[in-house]
Amino acid sequence: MTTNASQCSSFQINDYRSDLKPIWCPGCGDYGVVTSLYRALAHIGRPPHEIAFVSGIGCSSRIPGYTTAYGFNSVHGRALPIAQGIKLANPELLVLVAGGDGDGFSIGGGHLPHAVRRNMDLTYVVMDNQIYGLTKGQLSPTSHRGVHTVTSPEGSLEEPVNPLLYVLAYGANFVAQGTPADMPGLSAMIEEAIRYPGFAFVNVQSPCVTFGPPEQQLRAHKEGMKSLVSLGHDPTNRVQAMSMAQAYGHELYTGVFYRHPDPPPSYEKLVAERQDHMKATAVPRERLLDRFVQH
Amino acid sequence: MTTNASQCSSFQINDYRSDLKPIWCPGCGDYGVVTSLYRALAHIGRPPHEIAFVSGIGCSSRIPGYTTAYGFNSVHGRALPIAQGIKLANPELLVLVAGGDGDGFSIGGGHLPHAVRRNMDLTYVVMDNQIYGLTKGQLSPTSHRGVHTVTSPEGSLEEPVNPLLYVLAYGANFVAQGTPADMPGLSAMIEEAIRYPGFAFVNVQSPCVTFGPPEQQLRAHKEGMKSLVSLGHDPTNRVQAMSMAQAYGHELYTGVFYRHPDPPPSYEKLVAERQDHMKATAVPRERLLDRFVQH
Amino acid sequence: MSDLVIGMAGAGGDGIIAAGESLTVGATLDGYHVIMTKSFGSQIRGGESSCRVRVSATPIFNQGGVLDVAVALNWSDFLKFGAELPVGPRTIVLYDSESHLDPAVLPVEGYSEDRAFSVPITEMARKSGGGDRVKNMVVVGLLTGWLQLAEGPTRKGIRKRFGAKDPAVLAAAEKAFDDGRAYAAANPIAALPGLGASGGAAGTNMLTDGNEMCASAALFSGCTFFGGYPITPSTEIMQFLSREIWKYGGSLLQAEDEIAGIGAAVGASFAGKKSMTATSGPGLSLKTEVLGLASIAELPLVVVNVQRGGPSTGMPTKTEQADLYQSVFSSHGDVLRPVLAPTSVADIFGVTVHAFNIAEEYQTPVILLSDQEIAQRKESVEPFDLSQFPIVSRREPTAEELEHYQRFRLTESSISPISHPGMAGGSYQGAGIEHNEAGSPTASGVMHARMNEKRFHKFAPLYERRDLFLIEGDPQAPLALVSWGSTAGVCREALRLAEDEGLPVKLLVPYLLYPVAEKVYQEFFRGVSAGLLVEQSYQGQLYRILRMVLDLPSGFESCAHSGAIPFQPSEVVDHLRGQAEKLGLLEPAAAAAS
Amino acid sequence: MSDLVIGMAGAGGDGIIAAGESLTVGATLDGYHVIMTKSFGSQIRGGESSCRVRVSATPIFNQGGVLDVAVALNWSDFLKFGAELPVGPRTIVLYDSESHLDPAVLPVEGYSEDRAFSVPITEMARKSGGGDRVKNMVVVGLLTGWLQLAEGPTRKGIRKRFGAKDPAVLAAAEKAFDDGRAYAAANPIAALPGLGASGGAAGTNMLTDGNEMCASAALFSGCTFFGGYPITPSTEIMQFLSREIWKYGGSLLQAEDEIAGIGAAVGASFAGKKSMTATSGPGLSLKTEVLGLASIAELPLVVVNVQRGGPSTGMPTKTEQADLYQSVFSSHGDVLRPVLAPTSVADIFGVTVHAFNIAEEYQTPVILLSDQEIAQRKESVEPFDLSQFPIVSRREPTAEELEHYQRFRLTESSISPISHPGMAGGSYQGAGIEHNEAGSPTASGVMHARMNEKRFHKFAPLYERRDLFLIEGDPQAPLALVSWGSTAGVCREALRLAEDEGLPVKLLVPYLLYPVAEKVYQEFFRGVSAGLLVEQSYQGQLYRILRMVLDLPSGFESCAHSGAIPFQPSEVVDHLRGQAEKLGLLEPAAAAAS
Ligand SMILES: Cc1ncc(C[n+]2csc(CCOP(=O)(O)OP(=O)(O)O)c2C)c(N)n1
Ligand SMILES: Cc1ncc(C[n+]2csc(CCOP(=O)(O)OP(=O)(O)O)c2C)c(N)n1
Ligand code: SF4
Ligand code: SF4
Ligand SMILES: [Mg+2]
Ligand SMILES: [Mg+2]
Repeated sequence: MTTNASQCSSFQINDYRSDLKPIWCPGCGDYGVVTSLYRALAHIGRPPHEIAFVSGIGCSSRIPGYTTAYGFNSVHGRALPIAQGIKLANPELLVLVAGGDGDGFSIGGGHLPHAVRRNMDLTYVVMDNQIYGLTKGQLSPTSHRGVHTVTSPEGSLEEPVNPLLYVLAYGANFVAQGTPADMPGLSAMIEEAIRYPGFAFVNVQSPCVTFGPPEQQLRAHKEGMKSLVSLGHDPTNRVQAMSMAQAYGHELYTGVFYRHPDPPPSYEKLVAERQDHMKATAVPRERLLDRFVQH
Repeated sequence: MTTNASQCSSFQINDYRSDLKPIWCPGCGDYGVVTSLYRALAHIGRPPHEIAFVSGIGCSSRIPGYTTAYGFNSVHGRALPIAQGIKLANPELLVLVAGGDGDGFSIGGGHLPHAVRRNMDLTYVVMDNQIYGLTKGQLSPTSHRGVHTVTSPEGSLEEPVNPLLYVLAYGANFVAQGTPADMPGLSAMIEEAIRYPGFAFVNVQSPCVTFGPPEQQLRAHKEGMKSLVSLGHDPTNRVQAMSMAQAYGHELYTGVFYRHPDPPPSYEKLVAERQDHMKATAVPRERLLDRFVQH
Repeated sequence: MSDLVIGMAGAGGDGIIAAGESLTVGATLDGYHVIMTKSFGSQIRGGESSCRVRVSATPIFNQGGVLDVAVALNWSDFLKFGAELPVGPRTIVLYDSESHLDPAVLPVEGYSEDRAFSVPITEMARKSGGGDRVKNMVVVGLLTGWLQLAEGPTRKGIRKRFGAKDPAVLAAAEKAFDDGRAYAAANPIAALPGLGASGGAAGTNMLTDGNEMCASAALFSGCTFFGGYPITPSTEIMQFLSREIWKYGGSLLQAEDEIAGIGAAVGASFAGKKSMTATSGPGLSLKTEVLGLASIAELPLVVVNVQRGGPSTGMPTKTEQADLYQSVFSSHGDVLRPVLAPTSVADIFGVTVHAFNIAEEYQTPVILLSDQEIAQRKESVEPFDLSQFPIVSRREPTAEELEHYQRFRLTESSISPISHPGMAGGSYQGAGIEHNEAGSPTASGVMHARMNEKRFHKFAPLYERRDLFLIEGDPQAPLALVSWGSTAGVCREALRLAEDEGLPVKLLVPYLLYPVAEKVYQEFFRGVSAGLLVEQSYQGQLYRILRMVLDLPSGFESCAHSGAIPFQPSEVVDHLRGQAEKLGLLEPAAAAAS
Repeated sequence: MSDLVIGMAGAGGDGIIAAGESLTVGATLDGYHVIMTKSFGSQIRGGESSCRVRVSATPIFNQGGVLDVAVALNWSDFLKFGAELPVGPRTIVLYDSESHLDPAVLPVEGYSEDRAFSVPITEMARKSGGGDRVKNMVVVGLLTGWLQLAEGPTRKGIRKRFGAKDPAVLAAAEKAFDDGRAYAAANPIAALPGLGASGGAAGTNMLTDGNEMCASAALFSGCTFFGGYPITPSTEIMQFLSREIWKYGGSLLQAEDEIAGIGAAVGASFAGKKSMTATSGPGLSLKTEVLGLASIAELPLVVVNVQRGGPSTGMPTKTEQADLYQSVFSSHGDVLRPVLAPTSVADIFGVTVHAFNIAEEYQTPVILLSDQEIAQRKESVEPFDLSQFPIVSRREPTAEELEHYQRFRLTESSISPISHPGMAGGSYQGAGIEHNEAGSPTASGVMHARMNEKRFHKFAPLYERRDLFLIEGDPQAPLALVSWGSTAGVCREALRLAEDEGLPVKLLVPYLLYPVAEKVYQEFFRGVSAGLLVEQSYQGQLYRILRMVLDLPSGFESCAHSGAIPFQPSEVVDHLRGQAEKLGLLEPAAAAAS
């Protein structure tokens, strides 16, 4: 049933686009993300039914429904645990995970380090708009200090989360950042993340046109973004990556922050080895209780 | 009611020790931690009733009960949120938080980045024994890859959490590591952490003699520990601190990894300013609803 | 006609909500009773939107049913709201002439052709100079005109709304409003006789929603800590407090999730402060474990749960009353946690104050079970005297009691004086672990039984609180209605309708849902042979809970359905009439009424 | 005497648990029915410990009550176990002569001096050459001697235990055992006549605990995924599976918390695999939100909840039956989630298989409500035929159904064929949001009502499952016992005792606790005028739940108390006798029995 990824795919963008009309506001950055994803998937060419696409809750988390993959728009913050269960249950599947900054770094933030350190072959795309979109404009964990929102009318008193730095510290082997202001870059990056064996993280600066901060809109991105390649960044150096990541929130660096040049085996590979190695010792089902007999 | 911290305290160790007999196994590292804490508190000299001491669940989380402070042995993983509520409700209190590696980095791991970035004046001491003690020996988030425990009888397949690196990435302004193998060092470190204004984190390598790994016992600590001072580490450099922290799990470095030389104002200070600044605009209680009248 | 329901719908950008709000503000200013609800399509922004405005000269308790006046700026958007904007044969249907539809062939079911009117709304808007943006003000002009609402207050409402903006915008809005009024004057509709005088004092009523009223009551009660996480439809409570609480020396934490939100609130309570969290179903589910901690640690805490459609993420913007089981029974082990429910924007104030008082008095978490309808509808509220609400604070130990202080001392009332950090002599260990009187961990079954008993027994006085119930109607009536939450408002009106037609009915509305105050119900049910418990949940949750401890009258039935679509008073009366017929109650009752 | 309860206690290091286990293994090998429970002091390690071993020639269903034989290695530790090691006037009390106490002045209440014996346990241990470490083996020797248990099986048990260690240790242990037996032979106790032949086949019975049996049943059912987080007293399920599941192509995730554990399990089920999580109260509370997700997304899942004392952290090592409310009612919105409960180590196997089958058949989470007593006691179990348990798997769509596949198609049974990723043509959107038949989000109240109906109606066949109930006793009896979980074992013995004394009683044990299969109860209660629902919770939770939907016989009462201290069969019989007396049932019944 499984088709291997191949450079020359027989699938088109439209094979991944569903009929459902997005609920997103006109101009929302998430349109760019889903379009980039269609492109990446069409290049990769796995049939849609072999893809499981999990999300949490939020505007961004509606994304699976706009694809023809098996989607699971689950509950707020729990996309990563669910995706890990799917991957372990069926390692053949291509498993995608997506959601918002609130979903991933606030309520779901406790799952992230563990998903990273287990290193299953998942791709996690966060649409980071520095705001809670779906609930209409509350402070997000990536909102700047001092920002005024409906829940911080007097200004936020907290330093924001730095998702890039966190994920690097957690030991992720593929970490990148993109923006729909650079669609070719974004879709290439998502494609690379999906092809990367092991846990891959893509933070997308995806503007919320309705509630998001002004410096966080497409126009500002187009003006301010700097590609890491152009800065001469070496993506095989985790310490350098962490130092570049410190600029999160001040500079918009795009591209791959870190890519482990020699990807370690994924968790599900190790599990498969273990299963292979142990299956010979399985007691037949009907004799499962024999071990308890005293004799 | 509040006594300010002073160099010359009128309190003794025994003022902080309660009558309750610890449930800990003979030889457990946590005895050393509580003793160091008594010493630190006696130096600092805040009356016990002005201290609130919050923990989660685990062997280590029993620690508040062995002190004369107001203790709250809450539920597994939730010590930090509770402590933040206490601190905001009464910033005059000295608020201590403690627990195990499972409590703090597994079930409670989602609260840690947010506690750090809010930067309230709390001291968080983790008794990191790389095992689940209270529940009798399961894999912990800090257990080494490959380790055999009752829940990983075939060996763990995951990279461990690196608490020091994580907390540094979260932006903590005081990060240290100690061991009961060096009691004077440990109590000095805890004392400094408590005195430090803002969120302070102390990771204690506290051996579990009953279920813990052999390389994680007092004797091994005594042989292997290296003080950061002796290594010439500069604790004002966060990037260097992160690089030293990478050795977690391989080397036992003790001392202060990072200390922000110029502590930024704590969250509760900013709140107090806001309260002061806004209190003049308060409508009297009995006229609270006037704002809704249409005229 | 002294009671009208107007429903309107339009596309994103049509400003239909602004029209409804202007009308609502105007009618409130003029002393009418008003309830306004809004509804949106699934688009986050820019999708279709609608509102319902009910205006009445007499008190009203729910959003009403079939529309008296329907306004369709375009039909495709109007129809998307289906059962939320029900049209009947008596509905006056007004629609924009832009649709070029003949009144005979409108795409909506069940209307009467002779009550349908094509109105050149867009045309007037364009003529007024404000363009399509002021279509909504034309609508406001038309409606105030036909309903013969005083012009002044609505104009004031419009000025309030647009005054802060560009003066040209305001001028265009006022022009459109005037043109709408002029059109109405020139084209009277016989079937729309005008509302009649409000009878109420002008310029004194409040206008707000349940969430803001609840948050205000929290401040009034002395709440100085809020910990929470945003979730529809509760977020406005946090948003209100994030503007206000600092002024009262309090603080607010937008936490990383619901668990941390309630965790911080429990911490603040441990530290001696009145404390609160607010959420909706999914958040309440997450708070379950810490709720249990607050119960065993005996810490006061108010948890507001604004119900929405469930299960799971369900229907975030629709109302339902299906979180009662969760509120009463969630968290493992034996726990008694009081649950209170308001029924309107007016009474949520007092019920919130009660919630704080009960939390403090009994050292317990209390769930305040609001619902989306109450929380988010705008309602005119007559001013009331706040001094009627006494404020209760937790019982702290006296100096004498501090001498050999035991936090969980077994007292006669089972309530133990509670200390807090900072209080010399009061140190103790709070814990989720079972404990002895001093607070030290125990594994003794005997102590566990004693502490369970304490934690239940302390609530004994709550069972006697008749003030936490509203009883209306003839005390001797053999038919009974029981209802709670926003549906209680429906039943209050159903009661009046039923009385009008001579049905012998009475009504009980519990603000205290749990524990079940058996005596209050027993007295109420004395002589009752049939009736209904009306609530918006598939399972009829309160009905089942009452059965747990009460033997209900044999003809007393559950009348329940899933949320989102509100009950109608007439529907309830139909049921009651059916019951009355079966019981042979109808003739004598009708006779008595004549 | 063919049924004996032995209780022993000692300090940490005394090896009292090893003694109990050796005795338990020996008696099981010899064909007796055995139940062993353990209890520890609060020290993590090295504190006092105790065990109870009940050995019987006839089937037993609970750990028994007052001790027949008490062994105190030292009194201070023995006394710490209080009500867990109850001594009565008929108890043979054996204690170490080291205490130098006269049998007349033992520090325990209610014993008989003439049944108390000072035994030189330490002295014999030292003499045997093994030192204090083998005191426990002396005890085993003494007990097998006095009880006249066959020597061979117990020796085999000792060899199993110590065989892998240093041969010197084994030799010392055997020597101590022999010395103990010799002492017993030389000092017979008249009041201790020996157990009599087991009657059972030797060397065929199983010996295990409820957690391992449950985990085995999961493997048998085809479970290939487990996601969970350690918590007492459930962790052994995860530990067992972490050794075994890989062999069957499955996998296991020790997650970072309970939410992630159930999240992963839901993911695995979405991916088409049979999946499970296990926890205890605090963990169940945390899983609440995702449980609701599994219900609305209609995903099969088995959630084991091993109850311990609550609320909150409560008493982790003690049993209680107070998580029933939580299991049935937690998670917001209207949800029906089947809840099953085993009553013993023997039947947890079948009940677990049923749980998987129901989860798969109805595409639903199922809660398997075990308790600490069942989960952690060692029980001898007669071998049974596994082929009696059919295995059910979820209904997948046929090729034809995949043509216009709708995941949540409204079918007659309300069960919709379920696809999973990898299946061509079956793609759909799973969600916690209310959805239409295709799985797309909806905010329509009409669709919501229809889907709620579907999610309840699909369980209709479950109400007819008489095989999920155990009924014992005279079907015509006017007195009824209902009980569940480990307490049901107490009632099965109470039934026999009651019958023996001529009380007209019958017993109903539901394995299916929820939904309440009304007809089964109605039939059972036909002709019943009084009786008891016996359960270990302060509130009497099942009793209240039954009242929600059933009119119980007027004399049928709740007999409930907090956990940790088990009910005794005699206690239950006393209550029943009281009821029978009140009803005037006693004479004729006694007559009938004679
Ligand atoms: C348990 C729970 N808590 C809260 C919510 C309410 N909620 C829905 S989406 C959301 C946050 C949305 O922000 P983000 O994740 O950044 O996504 P965005 O909408 O910005 O794309 C919140 C708080 C919920 N649905 N469930
Ligand atoms: C919600 C919840 N989940 C699980 C548990 C069981 N539990 C108690 S302590 C503990 C872990 C203990 O490990 P750690 O935090 O490292 O503390 P230690 O005992 O090693 O000091 C666990 C899993 C619990 N009490 N509550
Ligand atoms: S609210 Fe913001 S994030 Fe949500 S759809 Fe609109 S623009 Fe996008
Ligand atoms: S089990 Fe380990 S951590 Fe717990 S008290 Fe014993 S030695 Fe300490
Ligand atoms: Mg966002
Ligand atoms: Mg630990």
